[in-house]
Amino acid sequence: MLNEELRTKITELLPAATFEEGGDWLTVNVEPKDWLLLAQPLRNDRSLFFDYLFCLTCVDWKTHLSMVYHLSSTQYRHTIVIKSKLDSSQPGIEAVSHIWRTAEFHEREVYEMFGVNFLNHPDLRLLILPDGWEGRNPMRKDFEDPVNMIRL
Amino acid sequence: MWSFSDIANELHIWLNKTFNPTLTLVIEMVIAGIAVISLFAVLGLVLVLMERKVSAWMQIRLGPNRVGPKGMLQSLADTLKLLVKEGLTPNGADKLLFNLAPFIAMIVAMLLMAPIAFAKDFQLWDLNIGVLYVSAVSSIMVISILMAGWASNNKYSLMGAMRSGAQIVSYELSAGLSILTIVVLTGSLRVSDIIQSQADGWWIFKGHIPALIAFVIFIIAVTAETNRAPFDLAEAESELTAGFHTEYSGMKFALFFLAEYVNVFIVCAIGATLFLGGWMPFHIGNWTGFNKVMDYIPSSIWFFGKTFFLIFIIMWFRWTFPRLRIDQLLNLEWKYLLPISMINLLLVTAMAILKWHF
Amino acid sequence: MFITKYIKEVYLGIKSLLVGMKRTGYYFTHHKEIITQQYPDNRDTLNLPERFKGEVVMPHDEKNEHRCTGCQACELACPNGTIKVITQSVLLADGRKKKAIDKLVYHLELCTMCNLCVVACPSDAIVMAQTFEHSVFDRTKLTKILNNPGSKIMDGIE
Amino acid sequence: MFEEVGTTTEGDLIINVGPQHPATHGVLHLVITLNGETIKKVEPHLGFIHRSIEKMCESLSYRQFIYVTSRMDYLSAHINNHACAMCVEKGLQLEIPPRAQVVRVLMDELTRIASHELWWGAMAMDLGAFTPFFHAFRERETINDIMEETCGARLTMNYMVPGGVMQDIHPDFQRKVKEFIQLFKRKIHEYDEMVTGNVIFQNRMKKVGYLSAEDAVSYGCSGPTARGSGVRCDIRKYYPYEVYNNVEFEEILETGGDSFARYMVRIREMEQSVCIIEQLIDNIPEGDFQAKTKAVLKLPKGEFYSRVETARGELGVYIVSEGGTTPYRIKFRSPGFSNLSVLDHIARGSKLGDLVAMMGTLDLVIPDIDR
Repeated sequence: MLNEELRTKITELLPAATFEEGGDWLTVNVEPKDWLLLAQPLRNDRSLFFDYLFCLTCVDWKTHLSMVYHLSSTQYRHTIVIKSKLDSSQPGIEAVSHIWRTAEFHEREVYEMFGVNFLNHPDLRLLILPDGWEGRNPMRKDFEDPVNMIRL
Repeated sequence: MWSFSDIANELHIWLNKTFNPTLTLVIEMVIAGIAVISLFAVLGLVLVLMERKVSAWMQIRLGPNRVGPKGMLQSLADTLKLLVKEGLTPNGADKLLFNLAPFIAMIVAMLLMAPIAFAKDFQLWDLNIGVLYVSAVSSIMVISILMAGWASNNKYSLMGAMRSGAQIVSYELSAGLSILTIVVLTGSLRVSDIIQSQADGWWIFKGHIPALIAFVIFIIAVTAETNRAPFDLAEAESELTAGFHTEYSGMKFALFFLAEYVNVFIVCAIGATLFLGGWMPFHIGNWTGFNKVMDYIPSSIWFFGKTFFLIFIIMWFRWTFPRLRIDQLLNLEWKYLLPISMINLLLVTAMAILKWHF
Repeated sequence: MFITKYIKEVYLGIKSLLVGMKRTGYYFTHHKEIITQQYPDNRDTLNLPERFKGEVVMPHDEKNEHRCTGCQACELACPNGTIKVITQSVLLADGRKKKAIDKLVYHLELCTMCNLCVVACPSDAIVMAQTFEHSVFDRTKLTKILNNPGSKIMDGIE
Repeated sequence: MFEEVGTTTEGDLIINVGPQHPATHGVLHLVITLNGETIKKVEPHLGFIHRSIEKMCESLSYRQFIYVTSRMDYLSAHINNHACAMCVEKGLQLEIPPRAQVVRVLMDELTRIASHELWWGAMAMDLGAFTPFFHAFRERETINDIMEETCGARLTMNYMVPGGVMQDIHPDFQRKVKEFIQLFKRKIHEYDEMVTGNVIFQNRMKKVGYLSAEDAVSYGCSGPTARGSGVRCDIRKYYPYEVYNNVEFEEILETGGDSFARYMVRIREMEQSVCIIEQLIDNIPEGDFQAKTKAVLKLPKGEFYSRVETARGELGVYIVSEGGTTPYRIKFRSPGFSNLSVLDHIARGSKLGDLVAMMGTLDLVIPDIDR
């Protein structure tokens, strides 16, 4: 499907969604509370069929966090980027690991690196950081580790 | 002609002349014990070097070539290293069993030496149930592995030991059945009788195809019994790190290591005795001229040549094949080897009764 | 039929094993195929390609002159802070002052041989050498000063 | 995580495979719940080699950060560098010269063969056959020599730079690559003799670790892991970059979904890579090997994403730029991370020995997973 068609389709599904121009792929901004509402039809709608979540990450913008989902369809080969702004102090968003199983590991990674709390995640534990890790999240911009970080 | 049996006889006569009979017996036993232990040491050194060279050449490498001329002293250096290493006993281990296990492995290997005929008339103990004795004693081997695995208090060791238990118990069957084929053909369990019966040709040639099948099954089964690849599930270093001897180090590990090689030697010696005529030179029926020529080669060379040939084949297996999985291992035994060897035994029995063999 | 299938299975299985054994047996008997290189012994015949990135060096000519202007492009290009250029101003013959290097400190222990400094250098003053045996007993020996003592910049390099 | 030893309440055995274990090829830690020999659960614990490359890159310039990515998936270092260079070029809207494009593709394919060679040897070793490991290294060595001659290094080359490649190819490059292809074609059948055709090997691989196409997509699997399940996912085919749309090659698909299918995909992929190299090696266009770029690269504000097909699957590089000389945020979507997540799913119910085979066919490279 072309970007224009995707745009109309997504507006139908979620009128509150806003769009960003530029870049190869259509970028959709959604509110965190609407994300699950959009995610279900994105995966299950036969004409959209975004079955391949190939990148799930988070960006720390200092004032807020922003979740970025890159979705693609192995059938139609169209790609879409979903972004969602999260509050920096209490970040939380619905987990999508029951829709795309790959999200389970990626969400665990984002959870420990950025401190995003994924609601209804089946197994939200530390994956990379050692057990009993306390302190801030390493990938945040304000993270400082005087011992292990080397500034040149 | 100069031979092992002459030396033994002369020694016996000389001892009898010098000492009283009881002392002679004691001295002879001590000499035999020392001979067996030194044979062990030499075998360990030679077989480890052989394995390393065989594997190296198959793997397009050079292999050990630094210690001594052409790397011949490499295994001596290895032994030295193992000797000076600390023999750790893990904290939670069952100390007695843990330290006993390697010795049991060695003792079993030593006991198995008794009925083997190394050369013409050169045998420690030619008992009348020689072959039965071998298959009975060799199954004690599993006890030492189970002990080592259990006492280590390590889950990898335990799993290795359990695998090994299942494996050795099953493969005893087909090894036993293929030994039986030769016993049926010979009509005797005595090792010297079995060898004498091959004076006009080895059983592998005389026994038609059934003997060949029995030989193949025997080789497969003993490879499994000695825990050699592709049946090295008890060790399986990519799965269980080192299996039952994960926690062993230093000399205790060396004993296991040595026992493995000595066991390989023994089973190959048995195989050579049963199927390839032991020390019996290569004879063809009534070709007296040819047989005479063959007799000029000393019997010990015949024996060791055949044994080392079989050892080479087992090493060849190890460096070619991937490892089996535990259920496939048992499938192979119960679904393939056992039925085939049973039918084979039936054929051989019929053949022996009807005197179809040469 | 079951029996023929069984026999065929056994036959094909054994055949596949023998094919593998034939291959390893071939290598066992053909020692010409051995590829082992006996490294410390063959040091004299080792032939490293001229592009091999072993360490950064600064070539000097026979008059003990190098080509480094002290522009610090390499220092900026380095991702790890491997290179530190310490400059000084020298008095030229005609009385002008000019920036030149005092020391070019190179930390081999930090270097990842990424070649970015060599590419960045505008006057080709530094190149990659083909040495690779870098181990020393003392870590401070890995910090090297690339310009020779008393060396000068070549004429005509700006 | 180290308290999780002993047995569970149901009497299952919990064993730790790794962080130091011969089959994990690195510092991966798997906590395995076993019932006898049967696996009930596999739980990976990561982070033993996590260097936070993404964070490191935030303080490096667009030229400098590429070398770090060689340390992620060190077996396909060229392809990692390629992805990063491509992403920067996307931001700069830079056209790279045709010669550089062809050289990049050639290097990628050589890397892919080298990586698959190593995988083949290591996987045979996992299954207990040691000899193939050395035989695989013989051919890989030839590739490494070619790399060494042109790029100056054998493993972490840092040859791709934004705008093209760092140096022109060595004059001997074409001849040596052709020699390698001859050697490879002579030797590839030995792989079948020693491993593929072996009855023990086939029994170890077939019907083991079944992964359905739907699960493969859902778990985000890519590369040979997904193609073994019949998922069409070759980035080179569907999102072609450089000159991949000008060369003829087949996307290898196997429908088995088991370990053997994944194995066959990799073996056949090596042949396809040779096919690509053969098409390009005589047709390297003349011209520059690098586009003219400024000394200091500045990406415009925005987000850039590039996808390439590495030896293990899809590598994505996601750069968020604020317009400065360093990336604001960089994310590497590494193939190994997603491929590892499927391990628990496919390993349940199989034997412990199979786990090793499965990890072998997933072709895990731990620094790639941990980044």
